[in-house]
Amino acid sequence: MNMNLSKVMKYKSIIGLVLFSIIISILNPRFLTVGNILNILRQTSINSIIAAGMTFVILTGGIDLSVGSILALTGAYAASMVSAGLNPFLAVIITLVIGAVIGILNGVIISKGKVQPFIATLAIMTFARGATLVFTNGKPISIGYEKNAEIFSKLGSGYFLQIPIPIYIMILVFALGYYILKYTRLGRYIYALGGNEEATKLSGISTDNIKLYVYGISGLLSALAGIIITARLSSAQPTAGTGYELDAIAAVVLGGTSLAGGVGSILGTIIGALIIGILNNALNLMDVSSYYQFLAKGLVILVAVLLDRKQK
Amino acid sequence: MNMNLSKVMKYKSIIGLVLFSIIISILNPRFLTVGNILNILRQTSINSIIAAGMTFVILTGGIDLSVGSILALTGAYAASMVSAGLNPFLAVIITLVIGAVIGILNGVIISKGKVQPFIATLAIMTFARGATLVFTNGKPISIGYEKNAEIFSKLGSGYFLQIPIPIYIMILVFALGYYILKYTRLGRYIYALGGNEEATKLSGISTDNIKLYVYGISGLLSALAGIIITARLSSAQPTAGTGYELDAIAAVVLGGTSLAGGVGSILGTIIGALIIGILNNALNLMDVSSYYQFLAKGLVILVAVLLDRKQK
Amino acid sequence: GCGAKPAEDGKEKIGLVVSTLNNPFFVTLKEGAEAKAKELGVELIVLDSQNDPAKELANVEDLLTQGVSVILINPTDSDAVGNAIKRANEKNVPVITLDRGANSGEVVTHVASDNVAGGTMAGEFIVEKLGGKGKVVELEGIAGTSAARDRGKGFNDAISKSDIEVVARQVADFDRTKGLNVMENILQAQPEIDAVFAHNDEMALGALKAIEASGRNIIVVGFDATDDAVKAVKEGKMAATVAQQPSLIGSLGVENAVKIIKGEKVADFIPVELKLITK
Amino acid sequence: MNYILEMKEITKSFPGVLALDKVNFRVPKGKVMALLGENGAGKSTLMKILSGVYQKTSGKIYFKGREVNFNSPREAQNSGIAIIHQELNLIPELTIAENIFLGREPINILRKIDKKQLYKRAVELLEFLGVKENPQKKISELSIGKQQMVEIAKALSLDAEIIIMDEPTDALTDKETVNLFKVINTLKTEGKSIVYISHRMKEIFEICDYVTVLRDGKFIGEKSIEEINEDDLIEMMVGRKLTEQYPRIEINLGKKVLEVKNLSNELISDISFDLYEGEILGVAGLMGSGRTELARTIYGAIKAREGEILLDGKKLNIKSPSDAIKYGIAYVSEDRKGDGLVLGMTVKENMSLSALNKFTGLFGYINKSKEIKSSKEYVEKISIKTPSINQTVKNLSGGNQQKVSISKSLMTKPRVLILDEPTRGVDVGAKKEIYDLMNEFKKQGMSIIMISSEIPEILGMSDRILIMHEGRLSGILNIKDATQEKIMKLAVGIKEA
Ligand SMILES: Nc1ncnc2c1ncn2[C@@H]1O[C@H](COP(=O)(O)OP(=O)(O)OP(=O)(O)O)[C@@H](O)[C@H]1O
Ligand SMILES: Nc1ncnc2c1ncn2[C@@H]1O[C@H](COP(=O)(O)OP(=O)(O)OP(=O)(O)O)[C@@H](O)[C@H]1O
Ligand SMILES: O[C@@H]1[C@H](O)[C@H](O)CO[C@H]1O
Ligand SMILES: [Mg+2]
Ligand SMILES: [Mg+2]
Repeated sequence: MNMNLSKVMKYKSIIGLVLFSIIISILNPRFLTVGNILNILRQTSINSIIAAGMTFVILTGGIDLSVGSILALTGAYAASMVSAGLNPFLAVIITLVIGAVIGILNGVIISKGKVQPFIATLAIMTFARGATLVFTNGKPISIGYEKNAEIFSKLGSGYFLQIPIPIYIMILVFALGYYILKYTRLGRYIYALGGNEEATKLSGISTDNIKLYVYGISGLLSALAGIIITARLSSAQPTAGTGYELDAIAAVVLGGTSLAGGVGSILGTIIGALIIGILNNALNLMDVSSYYQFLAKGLVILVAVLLDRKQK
Repeated sequence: MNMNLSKVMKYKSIIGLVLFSIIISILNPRFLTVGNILNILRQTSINSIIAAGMTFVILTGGIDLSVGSILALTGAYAASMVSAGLNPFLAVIITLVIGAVIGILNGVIISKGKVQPFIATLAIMTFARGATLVFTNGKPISIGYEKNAEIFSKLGSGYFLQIPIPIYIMILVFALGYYILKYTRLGRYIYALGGNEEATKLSGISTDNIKLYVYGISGLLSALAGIIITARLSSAQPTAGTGYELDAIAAVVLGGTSLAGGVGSILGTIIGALIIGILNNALNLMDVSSYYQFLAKGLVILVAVLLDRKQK
Repeated sequence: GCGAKPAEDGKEKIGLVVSTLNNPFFVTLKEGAEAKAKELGVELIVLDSQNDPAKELANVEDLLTQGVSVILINPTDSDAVGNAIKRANEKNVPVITLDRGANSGEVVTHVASDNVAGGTMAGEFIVEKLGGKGKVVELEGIAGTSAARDRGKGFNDAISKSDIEVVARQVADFDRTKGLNVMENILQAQPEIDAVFAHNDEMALGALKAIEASGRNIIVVGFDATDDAVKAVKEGKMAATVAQQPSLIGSLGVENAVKIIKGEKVADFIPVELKLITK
Repeated sequence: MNYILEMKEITKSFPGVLALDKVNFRVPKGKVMALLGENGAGKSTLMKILSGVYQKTSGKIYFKGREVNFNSPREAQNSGIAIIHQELNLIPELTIAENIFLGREPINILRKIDKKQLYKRAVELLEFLGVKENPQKKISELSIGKQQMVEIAKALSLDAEIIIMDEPTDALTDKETVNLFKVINTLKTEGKSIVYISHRMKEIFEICDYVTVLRDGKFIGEKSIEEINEDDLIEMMVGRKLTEQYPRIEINLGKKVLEVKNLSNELISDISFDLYEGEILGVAGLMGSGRTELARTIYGAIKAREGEILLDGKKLNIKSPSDAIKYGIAYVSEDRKGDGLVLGMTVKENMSLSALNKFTGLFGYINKSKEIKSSKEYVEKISIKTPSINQTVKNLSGGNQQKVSISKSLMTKPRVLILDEPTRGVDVGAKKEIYDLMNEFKKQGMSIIMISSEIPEILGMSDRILIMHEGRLSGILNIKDATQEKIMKLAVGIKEA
């Protein structure tokens, strides 16, 4: 019963996605070309990677508003390290660690400080944006034109077997995320924590540690997205990532994960992110005026959740 | 026991606020002048009025992300009505009704559609922003220079007994809000709904109706803030209110209301809004660079909630 | 009154309210102003409106509380800034607008480049490059800002006299990442594009990334002449950018503020030269 | 005697409440120690201290001869102390097996959870407890009784040396209770010790070896079960003599008040019965037989697909609980924590929640002095143990919470009162008070539907008994003809003429 239900749910969103795509491809034949599909996937990679981390957080019943600011801050660090001539591999590692550390800081404030996730990550969001502005002095940081910069930029703009690198990264992130959530203790505890925090604690599980993990993962993946975005543009923007938290949360919720925690799957999230990505792409392809794009986006989000919501 | 505790809590934030103000006034003697205090109160009025509505919503365990967009849309309608020569009194009434109706729409989607508040109001936020851009065609709307515009603008820029009008409006809103939450049946139901929705339903209360009320109130107060902001600027901006939802939520939470619902008070909210308002003003007075202002704000929010959090 | 009163330490205080400090253009403008203030020995208080006119109004009020002698405003919006200026007028504090003008309130002088003219410059350059016909894409700035409006107006006026057709017009919020994504999508939709005009260099550089990846040959014209953009023009990646001189706008602003304090007369419009930068 | 556990002079104070005052408690190895006392006596608090949930204010704990102090549930678990809490603590969206082994999942070398092992061991445990249920089923799909069995399985899976059971049979019917007692006996033979908390006297004499009694947070005494009888035990608990458990009063049935005709939906089918003025109609049935669903359908909390409800011969249109309340039908939930009470609100606010219309004037203004007066009245009438009517309900003991929940419905002054397991978790003294209250309302002409899993209670209080089986009505007995045996037969679906 349980398995069937969630299967049908999954199919439902996939069916919705497919129907939606068919309609668009009728309206615009260029939509369903290999080139455009790779294009959509590459564009979706940023939001979906952030949303993957957000899924972990939301499954515990939390929320992470700081993702966009972490993306900007880590992107700026990455760009400055690369432009200073650092080995790109090392720069990536350091950047990811910074992201994870900021994420863990979120986790500490929430678990040890007993601050509500919304407000803790809002504070860190504001703080990290300030740190980015101070660090960049409000100006973009170019990664430079050296050999190492070239290698680094491949992470965003490169191809392997004609498929853009960010797509591989995205697939890897979701495969790993799926494994953790489905097959490991950590995954089980994340669902448990989201389902009933008291009961999880009484089962002898350290819920504090789980919080450190999920916010750490979210920070790490925000940094990964920051790396990709910086590599794509060969430059880091101080305003990067503004408002990305809402897109990521929307992807997670469109994917059927409940903001109350305890229910959902990371595969749903990638579908949610694709819905948003396809929508953006399609509206652009059809040259819909940006004003009406807002209207369309609001409507699609609403219709999607209304279709997807659970029967009471 | 319970009452004592909440009294101490209230005192704690007020004491914090007072201490904070004393420190600032030592650093900058201009801070504690009558002129500047009125200045702060007037500046705080917008955020605090929105936050008052947000308090109703959050007490039920919901959230309203659409406040900023509603502010922009209603502000634009108000400006266009006034510039078309409509009686300013009528324009205000119509605008408030529009705000309430959009808010009730939020409530309908959440209660009848069983959509999570975060995502429902995110959709309406996006939609209303689109509607504002379409309506204004992306351009600001001036209220014009006729007699009625002059009267209308008094709502934002006028004085009565040397005190700015928006301050009276703010006080009225909080007095009414306090009365409703503390002394009326609706108020009691709002706390009950936030405390335990199932139990409230089983007690024979229509939780759907309460949701219509709180989102309606939030929409109405967003429109009121939209009127004040439009009157202050004598013009409505299509981008007005962007990000205001976060400031309002921060004010509510700083005021000790739990995002989980059921616990908190509207008097806390005004203290929360004042903390934010004083912070903005003080950082400006002390000539802190805007980048460092972000850092300071992030820190103050954090410290304030850490001090205020309940003992586990 | 509380107008031209010297600060406690004897230094004159001047306030500068900037629309946003998240954009390199305004950072440079601010830096120009700061350098000049240092040179002339006045104290400059810089406040950031974060693109929000309500915050702008609050900033002006806070400056008046501080007792500044002159206020320099770079408005978030030419209409909305009016009441902020009026507030300063009430307190007899002189106001200078920078980069974007004000539609109401009394302003002593306006220091700016002409955005409509800049848009026209870009349009005429593209008309010339394409020989009077072709398909162009316009990447617009933040909806509702005067810069986006004015540049769009100048540009479209310029090309309306030719056979050039705008095949796509999309907002990318003056943002580089959005410029990249929007351009990628447009490239998918439009088999034929000859040129792109972006309302600023940030979007132009984003679009350039998308175009480079597609391997197509498209002329890109930006606005602002930021360091990155000028480099791209010199390398032949971008065709042109309309150079504003933000640093000069800032420093002229402070210079004239000091003149006003000293009681000297200043012109009511101080134009700052615009230049088309090409290879 | 070999004592595996000794707690000495344990004191625990909460803000404004001294919950435990120098309490002594010990458990002999391989025996069952009952822990008894009225609601709010401090039983759960003492056990929460033992299991690492709360920290004691003062006192000493010796476990296997060594002094210990558990800072977290995990520490207590690791030392060999398992607890079944009074309130359910399960993760609704996880499966039975996942809940049983939460925090102790078997994993393989890749840190992957070994699902085969997990389900295999869950099946074994469930079999041991005599529960027929697929361990892959989600908790949210189980009835409260089954959930309670999962809690028991979870505690057993720890293989602990002391197992604390805080009112484990509270949500169980006789069949499961019998199974549980078998399990307890097996555990004893394995040398395990058990702490058993219950308000059901019968059970105490059936399964326990010793009893410890608390009253008002103080240690009253410890006795061997052989040296004490029920009446003395009750006297130890409540401090006075108490007799006649079920004070049923005979009345002449009045006119027909409520008529239920062919009521059906997903969980109940085709149910018809009448209810008379001044009547108490008992509703019996096995766990999951649909009694709660029937009550909630009448109350409008669950949609009826077919059928009708008549009051005084007039057809009612009940679409929601608020309609039901308007017609004078009230319902007291079986799940006070889940949907009976708003735990974060005060006693007063919970009590008046359903009846707030009675206290409101113009513009919804609440007349607080009226509200306070009425709340105080109920606190006195059914002896709710609370420092004040402004105490948060969360801080009351379970039984006192139950009384607040009943008061809430009574305040609406209903004509028809539906009580779903009204004395679940209520101590003997308070039970009597609730029964007296039911009788008082009965005399005033109120009609009561009382769902209960305690057959003695059903037999002791009802005028007629309605028995359900798998969502259907399997019989209605007059009290004169009813016996435990007849009820059980109908409950398992055996119909006789
Ligand atoms: N967290 C708390 N805060 C304040 N008071 C509490 C708290 N927990 C329990 N109490 C109080 O401590 C006393 C003992 O409560 P406890 O739950 O141990 O009773 P109990 O004997 O288990 O009763 P029951 O039979 O009703 O379950 C009660 O007066 C209760 O109100
Ligand atoms: N949330 C739910 N999901 C799935 N099945 C449920 C749910 N709630 C109840 N049921 C099932 O509905 C049937 C009737 O349950 P109900 O609660 O009415 O029984 P009951 O006779 O009151 O027993 P109990 O002693 O458990 O209260 C049972 O088979 C139960 O398992
Ligand atoms: O002139 C400036 C710059 O071009 C900037 O890039 C956007 O805002 C405009 O006002
Ligand atoms: Mg107890
Ligand atoms: Mg039941």
